Amino acid sequence: MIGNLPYVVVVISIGLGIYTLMFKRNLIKIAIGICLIENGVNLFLITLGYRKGAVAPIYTYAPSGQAMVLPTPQALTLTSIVIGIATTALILSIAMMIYKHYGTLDTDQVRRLKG
Amino acid sequence: MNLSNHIPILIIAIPLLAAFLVPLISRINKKATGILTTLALSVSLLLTIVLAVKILTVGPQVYVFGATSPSLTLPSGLKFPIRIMFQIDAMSIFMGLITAVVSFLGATYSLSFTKKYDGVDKYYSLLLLLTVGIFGMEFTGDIFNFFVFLEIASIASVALISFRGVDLGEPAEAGFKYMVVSSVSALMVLFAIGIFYGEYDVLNIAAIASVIKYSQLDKIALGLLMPVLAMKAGAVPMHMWTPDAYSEAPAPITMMLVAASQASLYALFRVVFSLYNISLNTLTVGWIIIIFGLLSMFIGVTMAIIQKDIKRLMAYHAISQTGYMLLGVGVGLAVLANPEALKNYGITAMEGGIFHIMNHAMYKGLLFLTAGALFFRTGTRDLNKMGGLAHYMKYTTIFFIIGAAAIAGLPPFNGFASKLLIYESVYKFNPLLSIIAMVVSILTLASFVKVFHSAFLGPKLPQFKEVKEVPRSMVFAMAVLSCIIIFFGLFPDLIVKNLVHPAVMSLIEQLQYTGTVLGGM
Amino acid sequence: MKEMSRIIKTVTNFVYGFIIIFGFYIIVHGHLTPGGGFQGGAVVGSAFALLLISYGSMNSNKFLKEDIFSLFEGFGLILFIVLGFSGLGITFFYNFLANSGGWFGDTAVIGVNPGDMNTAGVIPLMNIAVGLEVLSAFGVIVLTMARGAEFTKKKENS
Amino acid sequence: MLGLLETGSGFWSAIIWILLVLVIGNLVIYIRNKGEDSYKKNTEQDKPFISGNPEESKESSHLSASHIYWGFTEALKGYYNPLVKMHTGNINDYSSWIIVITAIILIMVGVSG
Amino acid sequence: MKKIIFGLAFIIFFSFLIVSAINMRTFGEPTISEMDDYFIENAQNETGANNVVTSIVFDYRGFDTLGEATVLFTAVVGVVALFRGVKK
Repeated sequence: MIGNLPYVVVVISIGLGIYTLMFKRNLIKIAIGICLIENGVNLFLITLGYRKGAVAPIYTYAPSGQAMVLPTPQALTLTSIVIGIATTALILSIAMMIYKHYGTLDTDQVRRLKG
Repeated sequence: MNLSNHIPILIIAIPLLAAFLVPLISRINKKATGILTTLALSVSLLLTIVLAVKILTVGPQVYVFGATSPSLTLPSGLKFPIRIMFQIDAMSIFMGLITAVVSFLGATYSLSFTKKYDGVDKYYSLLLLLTVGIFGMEFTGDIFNFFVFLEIASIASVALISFRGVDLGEPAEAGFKYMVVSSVSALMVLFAIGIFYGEYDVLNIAAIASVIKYSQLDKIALGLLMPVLAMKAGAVPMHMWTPDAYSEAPAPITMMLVAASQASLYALFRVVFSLYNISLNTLTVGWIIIIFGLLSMFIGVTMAIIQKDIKRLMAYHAISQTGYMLLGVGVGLAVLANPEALKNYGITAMEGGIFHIMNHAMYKGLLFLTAGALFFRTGTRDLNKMGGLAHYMKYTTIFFIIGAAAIAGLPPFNGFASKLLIYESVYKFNPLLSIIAMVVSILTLASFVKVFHSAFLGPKLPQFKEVKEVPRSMVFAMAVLSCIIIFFGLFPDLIVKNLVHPAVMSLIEQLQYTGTVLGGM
Repeated sequence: MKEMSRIIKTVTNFVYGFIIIFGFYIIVHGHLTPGGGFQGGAVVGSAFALLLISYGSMNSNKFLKEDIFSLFEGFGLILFIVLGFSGLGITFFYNFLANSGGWFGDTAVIGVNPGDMNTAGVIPLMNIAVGLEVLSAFGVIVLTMARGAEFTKKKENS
Repeated sequence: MLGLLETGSGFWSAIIWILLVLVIGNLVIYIRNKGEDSYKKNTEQDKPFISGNPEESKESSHLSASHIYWGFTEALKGYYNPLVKMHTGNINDYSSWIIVITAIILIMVGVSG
Repeated sequence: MKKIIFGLAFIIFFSFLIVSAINMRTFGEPTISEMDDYFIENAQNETGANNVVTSIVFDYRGFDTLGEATVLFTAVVGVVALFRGVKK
């Protein structure tokens, strides 16, 4: 349990993001919640790849004879970070458009499509 | 260099290259973008057909990026794949055929449909990217690569849904809602991928399937993967994004969004059948999928009856038809554990469900295209404002009748064949489910009678004096879909025997899926 | 958004060149040191964002041209996918230059070493392509969203 | 034979169905053509009888969509009201429903097995 | 009423996430790591890059990187398409 504290931190970040999505009534806050979940998942991937007392998996000027952390999660995290940037940019622009047309960011007013 | 080995990647890379080229081409000539899009998609359609013939005769194809052999053997003796690969079996190519046909017809339809829009080059670029995303979701054999293509498809479809968001508020709202739910689902998928990676240290689906042991973490991963993929497929009660997105997107895009949802459905089946297969408690998961199907069928069709917006109504029907697929495949999964029941009616139920995917893509696409044709000429989607359009739009009326008869399951159209398979096999499993499915089919017919009456029948209304038939390319797209529907309706056995049955078999037999990569271990 | 105070503009004039040079260093040394195309591109994009917020979207349109950015983005992506295609003799995305002796084709020293620019096959080229794409993509996103902010604000007042 | 779809407990063939429809249709048409001898053309028998009211104009006689199946929805009011109330176009509810279903499935799969 | 159901569901979901975090492999000691060990050993002589992460990003999983660049391109096209018609 105590050894897995980093995973618990990751899960708490994801849970905060989910809570924001469920109960916060502002479009920008919803975008922030999505970013929270994203960062939690990225942190989860990085945490999976850690190896105690190991160095970054780069041979340039590396201390010789040291173990290296797992490289794959870092590659996956790089990919998912860029995807997160793309998602955030698009969602914020759409929120700006909604603000232009509706004049508000409250989710209770942004519901012309229902039923 | 022998190009015939590279068909799987060319199917995806040619539309991708075209998508990158379109913004540069549009600096020179705005008109050429649509032609380039249609050409690229027709090339990928031809390549998909060639690949389908190859797969159905030779067997599943594996295409590895950056190496020649799919898996390498470690000194420790165990062999596993380290590179990304495409793994295309009968089920993948079945979905790929649907995607190729739908995207090609969508591009053809758009040639005339996007006359009113500005920024057409971005529209075509996004359409190509959406096609690439759907193809990748269906072809890939690497679970993280699946996540990447899922995001490509989601972002492209969001940008296309909110394409008219400059002038109107509703498309932006629909796009926002779809963006939120799809990014949540994609992040849940990524969390599940992290769980798999942390447990088995491989990212290839077949490799995970060969070592999976259904521990507590695997259960949680399944519990995260199933609902979000069902949500992307539009299963009740997570369907609320579907009417918004489908009704606000341009009509050809709506047709492609149906294909995108079906790609998520394919991913759900792939996870349940190829990744877990017999290791999971098939009765529980099967009943979960069956309950999804029942709720989707019934609530979808009953909500559709009270709609006033024609595309919203059709979107609710899309939900209700997705329920049929979930029902058929869920019955197949529920009896996966005992072989004689599977051989008795399970395989038939799955054939019905899988066959219904293709039929649904065809007739729902046709119906959305007819709705787009009505919107193109009359400028409204409100059924209360329409009426008497059959006097002006003869071809559209005929195509709408064909599509409505097919979705309502009237013989001799293709909807009846797949629904008949589902009815008879599900009746052996549990008669109540089959009866509910028939009631839903009757309600579907009722609501389409309503649409037909209020949009096409009735006297000539004065405000539609100058309405005339839609341009030629739109008629062409709708005509091709109608011919496909009639052909499937007349000769369903050809499709079931040659396309659907191998697809079902490739879903059921997990060892064949893993064996193609890992060499029968 | 309107331009900010003279202090910020002076510091920006002093700093942004260094930021851009650092970003390009990260891009071209992607296969030797931490970093790569995406990270370097993000750094250069941050320089563009700094210029934008310090000079305001109206003035910065003089020296940050959006269509040029989109042109470079297309070129970077096409270079990237053409590099993928050119490995098609074996498979898509085959690293056909690695250990071939030609361009970037030197065989790397195994183990810990200071590193050599002339290794890793197509990886440096892909780094450059992706860096070009990412920096221009960031430029386009920042400029477009600044323009859209002006747009929405104006509409809200009227 | 071509077009013969085995459904496990029977078969379905669209071509045979079409032939049957043709045969029965011809039979019906034949019976109809034998006619009813008490019917005379061009008398008041083939005029619509609207209970004495004057016939209204065509445009006003078009039935718009929201009136169709009014009785159906009225009879099922108890079913429809909560269902329509469930579809609040609120994005918080959208994501909340996903979490609800995820929780249910996690209980069903993660605990029971 | 609805709030209570949603809160309950959130609590259940979160508790399952906690369970998964506790059952995860121990932090710092990855038990199974054949694939990553293979990368660390052979990346240098197969791709010639000192940076193992870059060799994975651009060689072993290069297709993911293409997809990722495509995602960024998609977002850019989407943003530009959303703000088209907006003059300078």
